[in-house]
Amino acid sequence: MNVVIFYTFAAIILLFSLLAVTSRKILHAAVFLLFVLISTSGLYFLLEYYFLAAVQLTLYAGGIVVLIVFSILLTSGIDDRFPLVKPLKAAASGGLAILGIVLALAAVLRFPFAAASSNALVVDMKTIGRSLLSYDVNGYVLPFEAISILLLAAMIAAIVVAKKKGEKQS
Amino acid sequence: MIAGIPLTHFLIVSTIMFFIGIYGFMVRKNLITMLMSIELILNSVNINFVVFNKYLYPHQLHGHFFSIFVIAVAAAEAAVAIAIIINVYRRFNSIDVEQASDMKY
Amino acid sequence: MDILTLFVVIPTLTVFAIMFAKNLEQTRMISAVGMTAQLINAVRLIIAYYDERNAGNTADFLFQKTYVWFDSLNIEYAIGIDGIGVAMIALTAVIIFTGVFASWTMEDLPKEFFISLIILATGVFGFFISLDLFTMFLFYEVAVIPMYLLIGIWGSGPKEYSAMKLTLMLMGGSAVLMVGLIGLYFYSAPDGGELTFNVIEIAKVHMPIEAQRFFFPLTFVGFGVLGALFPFHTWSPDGHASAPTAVSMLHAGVLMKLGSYGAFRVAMYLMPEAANEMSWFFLILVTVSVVYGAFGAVMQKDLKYINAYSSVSHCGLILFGLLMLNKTAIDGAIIQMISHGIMTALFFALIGMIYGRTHTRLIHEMGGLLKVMPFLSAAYVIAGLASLGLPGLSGFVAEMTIFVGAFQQNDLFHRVATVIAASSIVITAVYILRVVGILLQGPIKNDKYFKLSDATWFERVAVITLIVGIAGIGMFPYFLSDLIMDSLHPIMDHIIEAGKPALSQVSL
Amino acid sequence: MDFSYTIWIILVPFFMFLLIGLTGHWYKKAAGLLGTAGLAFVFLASYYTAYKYFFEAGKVDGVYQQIIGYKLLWLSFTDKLTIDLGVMLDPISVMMLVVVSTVSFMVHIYSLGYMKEEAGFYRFYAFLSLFTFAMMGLVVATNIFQMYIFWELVGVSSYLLIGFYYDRPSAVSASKKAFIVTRFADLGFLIGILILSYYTQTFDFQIITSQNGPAIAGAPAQTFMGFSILTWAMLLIFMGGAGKSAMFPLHIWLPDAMEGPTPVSALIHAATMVVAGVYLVARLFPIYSFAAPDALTFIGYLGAFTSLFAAIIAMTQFDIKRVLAFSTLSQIGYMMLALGVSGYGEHNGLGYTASMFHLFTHAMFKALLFLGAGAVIHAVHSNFTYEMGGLRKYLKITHITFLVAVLAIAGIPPFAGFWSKDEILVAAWEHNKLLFWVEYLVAGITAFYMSRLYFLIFWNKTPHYHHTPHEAPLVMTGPLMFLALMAIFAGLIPFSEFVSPDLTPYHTHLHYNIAIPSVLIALLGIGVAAAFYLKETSYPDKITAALKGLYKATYNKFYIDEVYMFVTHKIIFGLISKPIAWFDRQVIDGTMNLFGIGTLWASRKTKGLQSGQLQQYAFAFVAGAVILVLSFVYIWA
Repeated sequence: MNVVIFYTFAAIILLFSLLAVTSRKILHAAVFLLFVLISTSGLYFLLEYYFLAAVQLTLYAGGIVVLIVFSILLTSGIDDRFPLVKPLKAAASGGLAILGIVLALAAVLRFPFAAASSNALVVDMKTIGRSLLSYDVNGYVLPFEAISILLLAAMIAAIVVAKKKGEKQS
Repeated sequence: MIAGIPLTHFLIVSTIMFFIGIYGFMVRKNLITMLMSIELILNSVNINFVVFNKYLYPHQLHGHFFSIFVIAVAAAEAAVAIAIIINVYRRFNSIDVEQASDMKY
Repeated sequence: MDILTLFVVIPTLTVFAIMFAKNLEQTRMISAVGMTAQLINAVRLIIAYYDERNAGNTADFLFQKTYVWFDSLNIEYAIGIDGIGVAMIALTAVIIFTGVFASWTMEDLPKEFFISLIILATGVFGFFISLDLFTMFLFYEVAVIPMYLLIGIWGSGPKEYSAMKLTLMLMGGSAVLMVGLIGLYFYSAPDGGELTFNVIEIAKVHMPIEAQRFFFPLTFVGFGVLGALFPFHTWSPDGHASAPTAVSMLHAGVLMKLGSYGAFRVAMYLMPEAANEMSWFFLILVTVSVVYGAFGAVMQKDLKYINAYSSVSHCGLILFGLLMLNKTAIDGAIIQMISHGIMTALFFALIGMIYGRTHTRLIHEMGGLLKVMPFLSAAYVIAGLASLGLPGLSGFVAEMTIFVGAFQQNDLFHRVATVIAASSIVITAVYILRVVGILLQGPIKNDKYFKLSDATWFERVAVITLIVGIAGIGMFPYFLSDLIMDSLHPIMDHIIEAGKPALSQVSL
Repeated sequence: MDFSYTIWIILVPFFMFLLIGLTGHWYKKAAGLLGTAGLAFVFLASYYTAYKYFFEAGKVDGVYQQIIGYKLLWLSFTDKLTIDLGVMLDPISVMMLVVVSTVSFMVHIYSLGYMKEEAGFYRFYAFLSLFTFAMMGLVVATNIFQMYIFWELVGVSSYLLIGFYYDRPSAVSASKKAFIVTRFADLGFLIGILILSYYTQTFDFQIITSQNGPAIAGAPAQTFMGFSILTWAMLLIFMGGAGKSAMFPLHIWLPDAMEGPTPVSALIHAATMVVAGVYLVARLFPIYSFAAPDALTFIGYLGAFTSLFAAIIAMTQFDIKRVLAFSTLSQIGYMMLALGVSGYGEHNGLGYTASMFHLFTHAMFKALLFLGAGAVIHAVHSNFTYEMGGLRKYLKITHITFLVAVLAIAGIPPFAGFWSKDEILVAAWEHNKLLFWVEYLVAGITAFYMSRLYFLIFWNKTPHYHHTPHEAPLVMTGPLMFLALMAIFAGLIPFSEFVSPDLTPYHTHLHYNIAIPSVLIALLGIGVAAAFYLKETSYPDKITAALKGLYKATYNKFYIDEVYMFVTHKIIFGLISKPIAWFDRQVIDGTMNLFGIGTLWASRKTKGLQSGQLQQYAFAFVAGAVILVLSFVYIWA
């Protein structure tokens, strides 16, 4: 069952990510991106990282995509279609991407991954909360705080950048 | 760990997704779609983190947490990026990346 | 404080004092006082030097001091001086002194002008007292860089172009030179001791001939660019033509000598085998530049261009003398450095003064100046006569010493080169007399010239100081020649020893 | 006998030069008196020295000694090659002291009258003192380099004096020409000195001219292009002499030099400086005679050619000073010829003696001619004979003295020129018949053109003068009379008793078989001139018409000047200097600029990479990453 679900999600991810970068309508692209993100969270569910999956759903699929959709609405016409990509450019970029894929996969597939250790950790909310706020060896309080500050800074920055600058503009 | 699915299959998915993101970044002229490509890239990286964590070091949570942080960073980045995009749009009345090429020479 | 360091300290203090000057009067007063102090110090140095020598001190360099200021690379502030250095210092002191008087009326940003000028002079003084290649190079750059500002800001004509060209070409030379100096540094301790930039230390070790073959041309050309070595001389006409008076004086008078001095003191002294081996090639270049510069000067129309080409020719003669690799010729070359330094400074000073009155430098627009400004014109004639090698003035002594020295090389190649170089004295006469004839003699061409005035007191100070220098060397050359010859012995022993196998067929 | 005071003969004029030159503009007129006073000292000191040397101290065991009166180390090139400044007294240098001081003193006095109106009066005297200083230094030189030093100094004082009227373009160009031509010759001199001094390792006259010195006994065996190295050296040194003495083809500057004030022409361009070349050859005569006989022969032929050439040109000129200038050329040719046919020792040295003798007498009568011409020019304000005539009525003293000089130069006994010219002819007869006949011819031509000049000025038709010409004041006629006396009596000095190449006196006597025909030839020349020019006749025009082409060529001095102009302007300026100036600006400088342009070009090209197109950057970045992976993971792994 899990196998079927995995391959379904994988197929959705690959298909829609491809569509997201090739769709000529921007809102469609955003929706395709949403599908990709949701499928990714599905993968996380499969891997039994429920908290992460939830975060992925709410933050990514919810927050970011909504943000993107907003900005699309602010800046683009819904019915605008992108011009076709120049064939040369598409071929070059596509070629490069395929070459990258080949190289990366060739490395990945040949790499002998060590077997996993057996004592898997149960990831419940309590563990996550403790780890995030603990400052011992496996604690993450420092990155957590750093991210907090980053978020705050980003918020202020976003406001400042996007603010209209008096009458000098326009 | 999901029984029956090897690690490499996840990696194949994330790798392809990564390069699709790169492809999108290189061919898409619209700033917002470029941003979306970046999200794809970040997402593929996240998958890797998580999968490595799950398959190779299940007794630890580094990958898991880093994914969370990456998501947070992505959110911040998206917010700032969109602020910039809106600003660019005001300035050039377009969000075509080729228009925004004043920073040269 | 020891006497040599004073040469760097006095101008530095002067520069600081000028910064606090309130107006033009104070600025030039401070500069004049500072540079007079420098001149007095130079006289003191000469006296001290002779005292020391008479007291039986036979060290190659006197007044040595060493202080390591950059430990990890063993870069020293090493100073010391021999007779050649004393002569060069005296020359520099005279020229910067007169240069200050020649720019007495500089009213455009005077503070900045004098500051740059004196910084330039500081670099030159520092160069001549240094015995450490790196410190030397540092001072060298200190001397070259203010030139850009001085020409670019206070120049005339296409000044930005000229300033840029001059600076870039000299910097190009410096870049090549730097490689040479670093080469010397890395071969300075073949037995695995501590690497050093100290000239005296480097002279003691023997650099492998293969390395010399590589680094000698770099060093020689690097300095040669500043010494107007053909074909790297073209910064000189444009640079001089655009530069303000005092800068031309200092540049042609002293800075170009920095090149030939360095070529001798660093390139030839420290890499003697290569100098012996490769001198023929550079000799061809400098012979060309001697004649070529002279011919180039014949058809010029602008006074400064004439002088710039003449400098190419005369500075070529300096290098010519150096490359002849014997005591007499090198002695002559060094006298020529001093002689040409004073002479060309006088020329540029006079050109500046004439230009200040007639507002043109094109000789065909002027004429009959001897009538309206007899003092300046007579001085110009004297400078001209010195330039064409009239006995009793400095040029003759220098040229004759070079030629006699050059003729001690007993093979056809050197002989032919000498004859060709000597023929430049005729061409020199042609262009000098051409200028005198058109510019000073003949009827007055322009009515407004009747109103022109002769030299003012400060101009007379500058001109007379320089003429006294020219005539002094010309009439009593023995002292200068002796001073230089004394210090040449150790150097020449070093160079000739290295050239023994090559020179064995020469019977002196 | 201590001759160290002789240094003051050199130094006094030098200090006069400095004094008058630096302070003369404060007292102007007194400068002349000051200079003349200085020269009076030099004059007296020179005569005193001559007396002492020739009659008291100079001779030891019947041989004149070379006495070093004063010596100072001036500059040392190597251990052996040193320049001394000093005074060497030997017969020829003492004789030259007399010549120079006499003529210079006379010119100083004369100029007090002749130049008194000039604005640059004090400058003139300063330069005269400079010249006297230089010339004195030249003749008493102890070594060849000292000679070269003063050689250059006389050159420059000549330059300054020719260009005395510096607002006259012709004077300016004449002075330039004089300096540059002699400078060119001096280049040869210098190289000659370098060669000679290299092989002998000395500059000193006493050493190089001594019989067992390095130049003669130890002459180097090297040859170069068929001649011995010393021959080359001596030829090159002679080139310097030829330039200064205006030998063909370096003579072109001398006629033009007449642009200078007339007293200057008398002093420098007739009596003293132009014979420096002769003096130089005489000074080095032992080397020429023993080590470089080929060079000496060449000098003889060149002298003969120049004397003939110049004499022919002199026949056709109308500017008095130019006639005199060409006659000077011709007479110097005589002296050179005499040296060329001279041997060494006893009577063989007659040519040498004769040359010095002629130098001496020529200085006197040629100075007289010039000063007389100056008096004439002073009176009629013109240089051209066709604006003169009949002046014997107005200028009595000048007339007489001029006549004396003409007879002297024409070689009529008992005037000075006769005796010296006779000795030259004897020497030529004994050594080279061809040159002898040439000189016979030249003697006739000389008599002709000098009398032509004389008749044209003092006889012939009398043109209309704007104001009556009047005789010059005593300061000018006094020197004329003194020099006339010299021109009459100088010939009676038994020169061979004093001057000979080996410093040993010997006796000469008049050779009637040579003297009588030469006098007859001279009289013939005078007679023809008298027939043509005593009265205004049409013969000259007829002959001119008959020999049209030849006359024109002669009148234009055989176009030598034009050849020089062509060489200097067209070839040196046009084909060398201009192309070099162009080459420098365009090619050399262009190459340097090319580096600049190349850098700019490269930067302009590469800045396209920095396009501002984000996606290009991204592409480059990814491509770079892929290439790096490819290289390091797969290829070089």
